[in-house]
Amino acid sequence: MPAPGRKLLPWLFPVFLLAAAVWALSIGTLPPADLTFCNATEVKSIDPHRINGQPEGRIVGALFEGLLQRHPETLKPIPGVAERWEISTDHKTYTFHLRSNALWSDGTPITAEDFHYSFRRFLLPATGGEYSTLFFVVKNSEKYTKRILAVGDPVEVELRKPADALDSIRGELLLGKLLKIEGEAPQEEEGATSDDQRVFVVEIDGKQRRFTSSKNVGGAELCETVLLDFREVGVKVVGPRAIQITLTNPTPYFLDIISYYPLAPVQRACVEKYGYPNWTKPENIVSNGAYRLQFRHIRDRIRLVKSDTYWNRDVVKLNTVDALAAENLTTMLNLYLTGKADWITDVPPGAKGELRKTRPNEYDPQPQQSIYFYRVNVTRKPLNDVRVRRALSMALDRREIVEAGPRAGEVPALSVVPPGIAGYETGLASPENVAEAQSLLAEAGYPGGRGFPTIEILYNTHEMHRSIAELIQSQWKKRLGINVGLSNQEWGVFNSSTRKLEYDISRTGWIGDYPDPNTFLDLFVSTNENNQTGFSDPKYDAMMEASGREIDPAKRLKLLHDAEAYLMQQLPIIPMFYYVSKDMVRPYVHGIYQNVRDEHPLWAMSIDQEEKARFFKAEGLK
Amino acid sequence: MSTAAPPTADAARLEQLWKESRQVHGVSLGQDAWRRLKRDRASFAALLFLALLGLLALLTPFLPLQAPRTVDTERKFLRPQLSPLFTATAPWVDDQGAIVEAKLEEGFGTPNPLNRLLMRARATCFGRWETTHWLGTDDLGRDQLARLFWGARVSLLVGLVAGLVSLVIGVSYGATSGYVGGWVDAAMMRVIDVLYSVPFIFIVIFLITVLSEASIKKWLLEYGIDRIVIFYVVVGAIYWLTMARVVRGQVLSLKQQQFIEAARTIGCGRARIIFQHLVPNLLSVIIVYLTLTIPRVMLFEAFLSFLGLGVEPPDVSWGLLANEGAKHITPISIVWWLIVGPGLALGSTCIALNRLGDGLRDALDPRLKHR
Amino acid sequence: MIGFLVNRLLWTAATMWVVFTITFFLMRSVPGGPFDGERKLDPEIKRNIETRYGTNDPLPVQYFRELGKVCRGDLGPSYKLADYTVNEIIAQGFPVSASLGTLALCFAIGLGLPVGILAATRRGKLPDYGSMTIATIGMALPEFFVAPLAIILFVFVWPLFPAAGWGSWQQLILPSVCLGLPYAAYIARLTRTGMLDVLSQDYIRTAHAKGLAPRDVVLRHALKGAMLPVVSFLGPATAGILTGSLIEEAIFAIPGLGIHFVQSAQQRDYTLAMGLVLLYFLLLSLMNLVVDVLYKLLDPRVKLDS
Amino acid sequence: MPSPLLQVENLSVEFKTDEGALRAVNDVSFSVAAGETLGLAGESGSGKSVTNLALLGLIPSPPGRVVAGRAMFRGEDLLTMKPDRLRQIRGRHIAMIFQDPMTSLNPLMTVADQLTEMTRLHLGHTARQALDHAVMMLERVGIPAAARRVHDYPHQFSGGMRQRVMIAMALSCKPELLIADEPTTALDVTIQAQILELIRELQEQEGTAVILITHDLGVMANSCRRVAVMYAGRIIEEAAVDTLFYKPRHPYTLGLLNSRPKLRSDGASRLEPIPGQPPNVALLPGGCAFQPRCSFAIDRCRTDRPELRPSPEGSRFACHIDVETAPTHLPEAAEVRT
Repeated sequence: MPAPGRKLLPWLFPVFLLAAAVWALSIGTLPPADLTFCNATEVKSIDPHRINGQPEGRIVGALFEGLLQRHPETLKPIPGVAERWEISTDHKTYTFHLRSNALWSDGTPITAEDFHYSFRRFLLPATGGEYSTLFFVVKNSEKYTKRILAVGDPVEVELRKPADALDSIRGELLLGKLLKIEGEAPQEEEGATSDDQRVFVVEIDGKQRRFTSSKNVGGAELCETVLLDFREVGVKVVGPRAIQITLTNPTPYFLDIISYYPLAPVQRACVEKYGYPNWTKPENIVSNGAYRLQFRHIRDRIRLVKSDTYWNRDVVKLNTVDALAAENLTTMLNLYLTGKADWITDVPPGAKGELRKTRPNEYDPQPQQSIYFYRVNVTRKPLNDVRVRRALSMALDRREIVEAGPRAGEVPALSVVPPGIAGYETGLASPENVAEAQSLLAEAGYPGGRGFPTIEILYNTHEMHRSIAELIQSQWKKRLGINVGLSNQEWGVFNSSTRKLEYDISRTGWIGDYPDPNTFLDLFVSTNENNQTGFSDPKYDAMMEASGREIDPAKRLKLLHDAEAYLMQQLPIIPMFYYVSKDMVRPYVHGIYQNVRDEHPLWAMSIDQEEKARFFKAEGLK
Repeated sequence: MSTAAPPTADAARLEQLWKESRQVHGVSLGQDAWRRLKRDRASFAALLFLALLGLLALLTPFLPLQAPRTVDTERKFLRPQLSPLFTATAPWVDDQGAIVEAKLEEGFGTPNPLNRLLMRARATCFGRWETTHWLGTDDLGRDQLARLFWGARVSLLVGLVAGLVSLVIGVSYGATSGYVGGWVDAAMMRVIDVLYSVPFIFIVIFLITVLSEASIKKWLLEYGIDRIVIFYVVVGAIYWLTMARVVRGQVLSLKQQQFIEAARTIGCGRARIIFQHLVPNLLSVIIVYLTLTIPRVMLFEAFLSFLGLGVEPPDVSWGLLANEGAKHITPISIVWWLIVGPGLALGSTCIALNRLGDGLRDALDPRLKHR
Repeated sequence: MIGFLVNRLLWTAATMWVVFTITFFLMRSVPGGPFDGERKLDPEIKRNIETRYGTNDPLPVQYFRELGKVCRGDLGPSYKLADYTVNEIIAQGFPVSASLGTLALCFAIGLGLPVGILAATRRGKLPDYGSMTIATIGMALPEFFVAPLAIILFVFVWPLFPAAGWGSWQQLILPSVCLGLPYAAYIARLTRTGMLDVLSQDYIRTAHAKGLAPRDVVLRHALKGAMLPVVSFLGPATAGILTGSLIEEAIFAIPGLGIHFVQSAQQRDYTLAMGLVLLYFLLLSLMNLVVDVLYKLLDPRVKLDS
Repeated sequence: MPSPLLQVENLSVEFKTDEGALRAVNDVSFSVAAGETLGLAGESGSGKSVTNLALLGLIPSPPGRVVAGRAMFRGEDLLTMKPDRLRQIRGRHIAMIFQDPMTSLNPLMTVADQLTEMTRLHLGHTARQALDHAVMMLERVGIPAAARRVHDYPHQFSGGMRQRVMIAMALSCKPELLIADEPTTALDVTIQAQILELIRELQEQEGTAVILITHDLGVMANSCRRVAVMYAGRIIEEAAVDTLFYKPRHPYTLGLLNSRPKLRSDGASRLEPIPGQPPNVALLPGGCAFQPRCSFAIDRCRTDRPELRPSPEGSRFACHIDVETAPTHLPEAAEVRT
């Protein structure tokens, strides 16, 4: 008998297609949010303690609020959960007093204990807080996170927890005193870190016990970790609503740090109940910021709704905000132009010039506290010769570079620290001078570029980096007569090559974490992990060290200036330009201000509906 | 109607048959195909177009074009201009008409002997004359026409070499698998199945990343292997899968035919049978496949350029140019001259190759003989 | 039939294991680890992150642990989208990619098949040359070229569709057309070739001799045979199109899986990459099975064996 | 004499090729009376099949084209008929059986589908009726267990069985004329006889006229009353079957008869081939097309093409000479291209 399928087949096929098409088209529609902006990428996480990116900052900044927050226009620290604070006379101790009406989104009040828990969680190595170095200005915090232990230190031993325990719950803690460390501290090897095989001998309740966190070591109790006793760290609860933080050095920018989003609190009950990452799910998360998380669609959007428990809810104007994850710059612009996004955080390079001309009140790039520079590998010949480095720098026409490369009115840079930090005078490198560059090169033994080996510019794969490198390549060829190769690597390999000093010249961007020269200058001390140039100069290290100890702000800034000036003589990096802001905002969006860090808290924003209607009508949008 | 033919009559008859057979002129498959291809006007035009394109690409250094690498931000985004058609300012030719090596290197990169020769010829023939910006300039003020021509060299070469690499691997693999048969065939086909099952963008990304890692790259460069060569090999190494399957199928059916049997009876070895008897019979499939693979490779190169994994600047390819052009398609401004050139180049070449592939398939198909 | 399915299942499982192994070692042989960012992590923090993901164990240990997890259907947490497990990412992204892909396929088949038939039956005439030229152009231009132009045309010059995004049916049309276009072109060409092949068969002459109208000859007698190459093309193509397209998803801001395919590889998101490879593999196996069964249904001469 | 069922007059068919227009069928005329069997003989490429395909409008066009002629069937010209009308005649009134039963049946459709399609189209059968009819037809052509096998696919039948299916299909609408294009060539010798016998039986029962195309003269001798021989697109001799065999008038016919294997008294069998190659119709020599291979050829044959003329036996033939009396010689092999 004939198979029935065969008879049906001719009909089955179109029917199937039709059904599939109907299914594909029958997706529900979302009501639009009050404000929609393009966040440029899918955020890696919304756990404040695990992130470090700008897109993440925009979301976390809306969901959580730290002790302090930043003024949307000036970025000056303003009260957040803490309504007031006191600074000790030696500028090392800060006492924050929390406001009584600060609530979690589940209605429970925020206590000093919450902050204590959060800071501890932030510093805990197991959390893997990528930004925890920020908090290292706090006394002993670096020792805690990096497990820098010395004999005699009070320690906390975290015992093994069951294999199926949530990672947010710590094992049982034993407090004791470190008597002895057996074995070497682990080394970081190529791409991976080696196992920590140290054995810690700890006296607990008068008994000596041996602990190790490595499964490969016998003869010791296996524990999760041995850390410095957290009581040694400068974070202390001094009242139900008062928390005291003690610093190692007087740090004038500490309030800027404490107002930064990674220092936001998380609710212990929530985190310990669900564990990471489940506590960040919309149905579980408890936050304390101006907004609550309504939903997250991966790579699509994050929807925030106004929190009704936020202490300052009266100033929050927007009820719903959508953060789109669109990455393609042209797509972002398309969304903007069709009225589907009110604010985009970057524009396509090809359209920048035209936009600056035709829409100056929507797109008006302003200098930022961030810089684009080339790292120079000072361990390689001929770049180990400071004359060569200076020649390379002085031969550059940075004006041409900014006009042809990034094209948004970026400012040519001759220093590492961007201008605009109050009271700070930047230390400058020598300006463009082709003749002198040539003679410096000749002095170094390469007259007219003869004998100069081919060096290579390494950049991570990106359109703009490529055009800049091509331009620099051509300038050096033209002006110094040297041959420069280009090499692009994708992000992961690029970072690993740079870190391993497997490059001649490598491009970098750096955004200051806080409005202080230190955030830039500290990069180039020998011990900084982000130095990555092979530059190691005792004189520079000493100058930076001295500035860290200085209490007087003016003197300190002068010391930093000297250090920068010295750095710009040595040139382990060649500054190119300071970035400008990239935002493009509809004029009917209010409360979004130009500032040097491109930070725009959502709580300050509002939309003038009348203006919007007028605007849409004028543009012919729906 | 003789009842008993004398032996002489038989001999005469044989003689005559012999004579007759010599008068029958066979037309070889190739000649026949060529004849039919010529008659197919569209395919022949495609062939001519491709030949011309190949010739122009080969002769690019000889043509009076601007230097593709000369950056001059003063003249970025110039519109195409056709008057004057030529200027006499080429700075890499001195007053005596000799080439200024240093300048040359800046504008063209280090030339290989062939290019050097062609450039010398150019200096002799055209002197200081060069085209103006017929197709405008890009964001760094480089001449789009020159970049298009130099890009053609890379793109066509990528297509051709990657196609050939895939061909060599695919044909050897497929023919061997199909001819040997048995468990070897089964095993070899399983390998292909597995390779098919891994999304090949993964493999490409991994290979290119591994091979562009600093130490490996340096090591490879010592052997003169740069990014483009890596690209040829990687892409070629990926596109051979389909080829291998097609060839295997053909071989399986050819294997049943009697001429293979005949070859075996006269004692041909396996390798000889495969490469002397089987592969020539696969020629039509192979040629057609090649014409269809080249456009795919060129498109794939464009896709990798989109990801930034394509050719490395200052080399250019059509894919790279198309990608740059696509970046300038925004509702705010469209730099049309950066879009039209690579679009047309890619489009017309692919159409020509496809047309030629179709034409060849028809021409080489014995069933369609005399149509 | 049962034997065939069982046999196929066993082969799929074996191949999957091989694919898993290749992918596992391939990914870990690439320089740069998943936690290499611009800012260098403190070794202690890095060690803790690595402990969480288990990437500091010896490779064989990692291999068998991952294998065990995969066998239980747990693809683990994503390295880069740290709040999600790979299962969640696929669960959210796959329906999106699949619906876009389905629509694109509908479009591709709906356009490609008739055009191919038309071209074949009007062989050598204007409809043939015209449609085949357009089809070739459809295949010849890169997607990242066509999609922005389509946006300019149908969003800005002639505002028919929204520019990008996901959520309403209007937002689906343009990307699925752009995505389906090269497939439509390919199907049209395949259909044309297959149709020409079938139309030259003796049994088509028989059908004509029986007095059937040309339309009936084509639809009843020729179409089935002409579909065979299309069907075998559609198998792998469906697996490919359902798992998303990087370029269309980037340009139209569609939250599908396509971008992950490239990004997970580039960012060393081992678990996500593995999940995607396996998803693709399973889809491909499924589609190949469907193709084989369809083939059997279309062509009774085909024997299903393995 | 009643008016013939089919009257073909001056039919010419051209194919466009590389070398220009090629006349595959040239000025062919013949007729078939109701119930009669006409044999059409000739080497491959002589235009037999094209002639018949042209009648049903089945030559692939382009490159083929009917350039002249009439083919009157029941008072209508098949060659100028509207396509719709022609389709009503195809299968219903004139049916065809093709050479190769392996490829002439659609391998992707069941026998039932292919059989019922016709009666549903032409006789307006319902599905049920058509199926019953199909089973009946299969039984008539001698397929065992027809009711079951009707749902099988062609590849499940043997070659002879398939040809039976073809015959069943061709005769299922009771056509007046059946064109059998070398129906037995692809079959085993034993099967051949069965098939021919079947055709004859059915023809007698139904009174169907048959045009039997074959190059096998033996087949022809058994099945036909009248035979037309074609060479290079023309009919060169037409005669009653006995006349043709015993008194061939054309040297080519003679050659054909001689080239058949026959048993000889000394036990050895010897073939006597016609020298030379079948001609390429595109490159015909002037004069008689057969002249380069003709052992009787005289000078006149090189220049004048002989027209068909009546013979004393009542047949027609196209030759300048009388084969019974003319001297023979070995022809000079002509330059022939393939």
